[in-house]
Amino acid sequence: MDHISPVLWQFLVKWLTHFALFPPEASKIAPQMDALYFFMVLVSLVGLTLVVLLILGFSILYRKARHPQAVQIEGSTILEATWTIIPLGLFLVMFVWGALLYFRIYTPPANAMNIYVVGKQWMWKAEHPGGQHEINALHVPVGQPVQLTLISQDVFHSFSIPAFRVKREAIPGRYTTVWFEATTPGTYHLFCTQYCGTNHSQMIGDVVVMTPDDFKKWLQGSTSGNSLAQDGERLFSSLSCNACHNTRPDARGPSLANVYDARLTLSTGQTVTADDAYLRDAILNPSQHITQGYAPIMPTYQGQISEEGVIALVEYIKNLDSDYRVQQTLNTTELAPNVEEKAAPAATVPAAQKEVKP
Amino acid sequence: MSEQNQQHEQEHHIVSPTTYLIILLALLVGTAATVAASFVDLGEWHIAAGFTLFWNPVVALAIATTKMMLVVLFFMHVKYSPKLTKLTVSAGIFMFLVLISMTLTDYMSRAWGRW
Amino acid sequence: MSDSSTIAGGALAEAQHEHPPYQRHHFETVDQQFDATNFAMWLFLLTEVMFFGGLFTAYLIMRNWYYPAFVVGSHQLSIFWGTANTAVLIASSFTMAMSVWSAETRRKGLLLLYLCLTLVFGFTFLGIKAIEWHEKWEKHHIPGPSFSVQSFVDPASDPEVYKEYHDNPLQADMAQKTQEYFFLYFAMTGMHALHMVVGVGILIFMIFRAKAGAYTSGHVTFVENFGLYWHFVDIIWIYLFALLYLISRH
Amino acid sequence: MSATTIVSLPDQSTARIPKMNFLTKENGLLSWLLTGDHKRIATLYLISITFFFFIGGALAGLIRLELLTPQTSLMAADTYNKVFTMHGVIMVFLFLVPSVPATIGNFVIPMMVGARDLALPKINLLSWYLYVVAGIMVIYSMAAGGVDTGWTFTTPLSTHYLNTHVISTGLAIFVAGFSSIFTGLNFIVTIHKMRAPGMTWFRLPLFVWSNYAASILMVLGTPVLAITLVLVVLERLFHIGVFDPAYGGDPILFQHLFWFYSHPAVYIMILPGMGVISEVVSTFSRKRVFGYTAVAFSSVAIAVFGFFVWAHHMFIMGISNYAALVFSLLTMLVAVPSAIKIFNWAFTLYKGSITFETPMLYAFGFMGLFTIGGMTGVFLGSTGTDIHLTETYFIVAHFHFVMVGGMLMAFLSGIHFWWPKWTGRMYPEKISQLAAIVTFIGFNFTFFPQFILGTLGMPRRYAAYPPEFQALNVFSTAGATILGVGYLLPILYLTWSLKYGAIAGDNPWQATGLEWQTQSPPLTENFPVIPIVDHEAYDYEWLEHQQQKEVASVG
Repeated sequence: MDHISPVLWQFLVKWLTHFALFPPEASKIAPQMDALYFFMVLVSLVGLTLVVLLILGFSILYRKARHPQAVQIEGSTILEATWTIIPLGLFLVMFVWGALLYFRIYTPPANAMNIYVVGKQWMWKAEHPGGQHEINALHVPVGQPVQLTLISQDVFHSFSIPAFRVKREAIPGRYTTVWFEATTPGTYHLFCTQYCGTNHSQMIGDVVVMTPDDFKKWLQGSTSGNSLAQDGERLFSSLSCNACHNTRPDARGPSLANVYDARLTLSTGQTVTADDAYLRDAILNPSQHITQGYAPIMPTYQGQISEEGVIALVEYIKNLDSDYRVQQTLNTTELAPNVEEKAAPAATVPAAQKEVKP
Repeated sequence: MSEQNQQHEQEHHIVSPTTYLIILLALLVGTAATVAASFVDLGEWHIAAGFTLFWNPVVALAIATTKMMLVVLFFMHVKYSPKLTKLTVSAGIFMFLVLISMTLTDYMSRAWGRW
Repeated sequence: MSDSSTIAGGALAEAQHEHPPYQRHHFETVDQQFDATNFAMWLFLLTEVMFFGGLFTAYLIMRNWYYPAFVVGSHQLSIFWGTANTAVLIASSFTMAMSVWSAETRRKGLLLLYLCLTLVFGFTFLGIKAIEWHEKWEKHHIPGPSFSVQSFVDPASDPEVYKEYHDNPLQADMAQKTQEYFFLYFAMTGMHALHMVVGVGILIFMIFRAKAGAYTSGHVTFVENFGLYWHFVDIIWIYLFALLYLISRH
Repeated sequence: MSATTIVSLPDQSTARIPKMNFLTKENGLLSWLLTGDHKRIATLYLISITFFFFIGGALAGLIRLELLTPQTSLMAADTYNKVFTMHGVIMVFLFLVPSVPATIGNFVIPMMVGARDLALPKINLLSWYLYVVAGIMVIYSMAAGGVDTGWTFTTPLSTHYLNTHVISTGLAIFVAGFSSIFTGLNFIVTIHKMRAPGMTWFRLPLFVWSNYAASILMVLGTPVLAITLVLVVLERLFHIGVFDPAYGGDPILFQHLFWFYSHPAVYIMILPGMGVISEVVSTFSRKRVFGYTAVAFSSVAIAVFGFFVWAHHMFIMGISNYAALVFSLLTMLVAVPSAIKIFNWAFTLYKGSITFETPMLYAFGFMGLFTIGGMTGVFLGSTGTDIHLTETYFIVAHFHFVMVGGMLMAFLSGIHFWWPKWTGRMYPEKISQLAAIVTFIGFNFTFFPQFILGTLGMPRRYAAYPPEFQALNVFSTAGATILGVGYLLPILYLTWSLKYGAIAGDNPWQATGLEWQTQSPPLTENFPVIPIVDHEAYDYEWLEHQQQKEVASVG
């Protein structure tokens, strides 16, 4: 092919090898999303064909040379009703179908494995509960629902995995969630799709989907030593949270054991569920989250803990199913690096201590 | 010229100073009432768990709206104005409420949690 | 008003040559001119409603989020000055309405008197507002780097307000949120005062024109339309007073 | 003229442009800068808008060039960000929003309703001056170093994290907003109060209806944008405010307030364009618009529903799921009136007597491209598919199909349609038909690949992208070149026609609107005598009758 310019040739080769018209389907939701997508494409094509046929047909039939005198027609209520009701019906089908998908994508199942993702200018930082940190990458196993809890440290970002057909904005100041279940091992694109400043286009990475075995190996190989909860525990004691949040009778703060997902009554009389977002808010804006029966004395930690720190604390509190751990750390300022993984089994703790203050 | 003007004045309703004076007094009374009401705890109404309606702001806004209506109807002559003006005023109030209420629906329903 | 029929009646060839000096060339009749400008003024007020609508939306959301901060912030405002200003503005609305009446009944002396009274009330309002703002300045309650939360974390340090309301001290994080209150306070009252300043400027212009007899020869459109603007500014204040000053005074 | 056109030009050897017309009434720069004449203001607008369109277009060219390669080869990422921000700001606020209303609308609406001018000529002039001030401020921001927030000014990025010229750009848009408020206000008053005797609401041309609907959106929506930008500017200046979570504010609140205007704004942009299409399709098929009332009310319906759908820009941004549901449903409702319009236009052709002059070709382009643009809007309005497609090139392609494929086609259609009225001279027909076809082809080449790119997941606003997206981007850039030629051609031959075009006469298209029943270019006061209207819009029998009468009276 000497007569073709080498640049053009290279380009053609590259094009043919890379050319794609449709993204891979690598998650459980992807085929469902694509079904709706193709339904919409079909409807659009039919609609477009109809419009084009009408325009072309009428243009040929009623062009001036063939049809010199126009016939004045007022309109037709029946026809107009037809093209009001049929599109409306189709649009409503798309609305219901789309809404069902939306529910599915933004409602994580109970057994989902949680990974925290912090977005910041201009990188993604993923934190696995086991303490594995990744930057601009996300390793997930096949066949396991994964929930992402997203937050941004600065501006809006948006976590997008086209191959999974999921996307969620990471917002400053609030957790958002999305979930997926990967189906095919491989490496897929991870994009930030919300414009976030100069290096917006560099905020990309890879999502690596692995078989469960490989994933287990990867988890072991990339652990930093401490689990996220352990990091949180260390932070908990270094910030002296346990000075108040302990189980002493004269404790000035409520006990935090089993507080996660519990219904709390606040001093304002409201009842709330202590989810991730609530825990985060209670650390940063405590005065709006005073549990009933306690004095509003907790200082704010706004500006003192990074988002990663808050995540570690939240993860710690989430896993705090007894007061044992808090008691253990009462008088320590620093933990030995290799304490056992999780808090001690609940059975070793007296029942009275397990009581959660509402 | 003068003919046209006379015609014009006949169409154009002139509100009497007495009406204005009455409205002025009503507005001043309204102001006194709203200040007085703000110093009294009017209590609250628990509609449902987590939803409490405090009467004080409700009363304050009700008085303010009454005052607004008096100004609009009499000082601004809407009571004597053509339908188009009335429509314009209602459109303004309506869009104002759409902006506030539809934005607030998002904020309120966020507290309902995830499904 | 039935615009089209009025025009049909008024589309007279002779009217084009024999019309009052204040009738613009592209209108067929004076009525049409009055209706059109009056309607235009109302539409402009419509945009003003939406303009303030954005501020009110922000206010409502922030107030719901940071209610304690809004309460103590509001306690910093003087109910005396606020009430006085409301009364002043209502009075100015009354004198403005009377100005329109004077113009309609072609009483030049009264028109001048009422316009001047309106102007005086307008200046009084702005003066009182300046006193209030100055007080905020002195107490470092202007949001920004020099903002001080002293009065909110330690209410007793502000005896004047404390002896009236006995506010509990706010925690540091909520005390910071009083900045949101004061930001909205300054944004809303500032935007309102800006409208007042514009209004006062037009009033001064109108007084000179009225002196020359421009509004007492049957051409009341300008006075009437300015009246609408002035009353609208009054209405905004009625709401600002209820929302900014009267939060939980008991 | 052959049987396949409807153009009826006067005898060129004797025809003259009327000596007295709005262009020649007064001379000198001041007579233009201080004019109250809606036709002169429209001309001023046309010139300034074309200027900004070409700046915006040049920036679009730079964007496409940069995207030719996957790396940042032409410019650095921050330059690229500034370029696409400026492209957006200029195209949205300085071109699309005022395009049809402030130029064509300004020119023909008073004539269509049978008035001598807009109700408030001075306000109209003020509106143009505000536009110019806004334009200068935008150019200043660009020259002083640019701004890289994107045209959406997302907080807290715009308030806290950038040190570019956000304030001057924000204030420019504030000023441009008031320019558009005053235009809209003027239209509403004119349409209500200035109609000629006998011109009832249902005798108004559909162009007037659609501009009326757009004006309502301008008057009610724009002030919210104005106050939002004021708050952004205050927040930037004083580091305190209601939008930045670091200060206790809520960035979603900004999104609510911003889109409260900016969603209706897309209807502000497209509705007047739809009005143009109604006029053009009717004229060149010599037939009244099929279902006049349905088309008229669908404009109003779009305006009304348009206000209730803004949160569909925020489906993945963390608004409550319930709100997402409601706003998605309302979005589906607003799509219906657009579908009605498309079919009504198509059926206007039925049993017509169709000719294919340039405005008609552009109108056909509009109908095809707007159908695609509208349908892909439903993809994004449905919450589920929105998750995958939003913030990718799919959304870029969608709104370019609506805005460029729709609005710009309509704008060019309207400019060609009213050019004889405006200047008194015809544009050259053959080359302009060529331009219309080149534009259509170039447009599809440019933006259709972007749908595929979006489906593949390529995010918008990326200066660099993964290499597998290159092929489609090369297609797109190649298409943009063709499109550029398509836009350059009209400016050349239209300028040429100012001097050398054939004399058009009063009514070269044999159209029914009142504006065609007066001389071209019109007198400053539009009509020697205000017409008394006794026929409905698009009444071609009335027109024929009228002409026969004229012939009879001359005979």
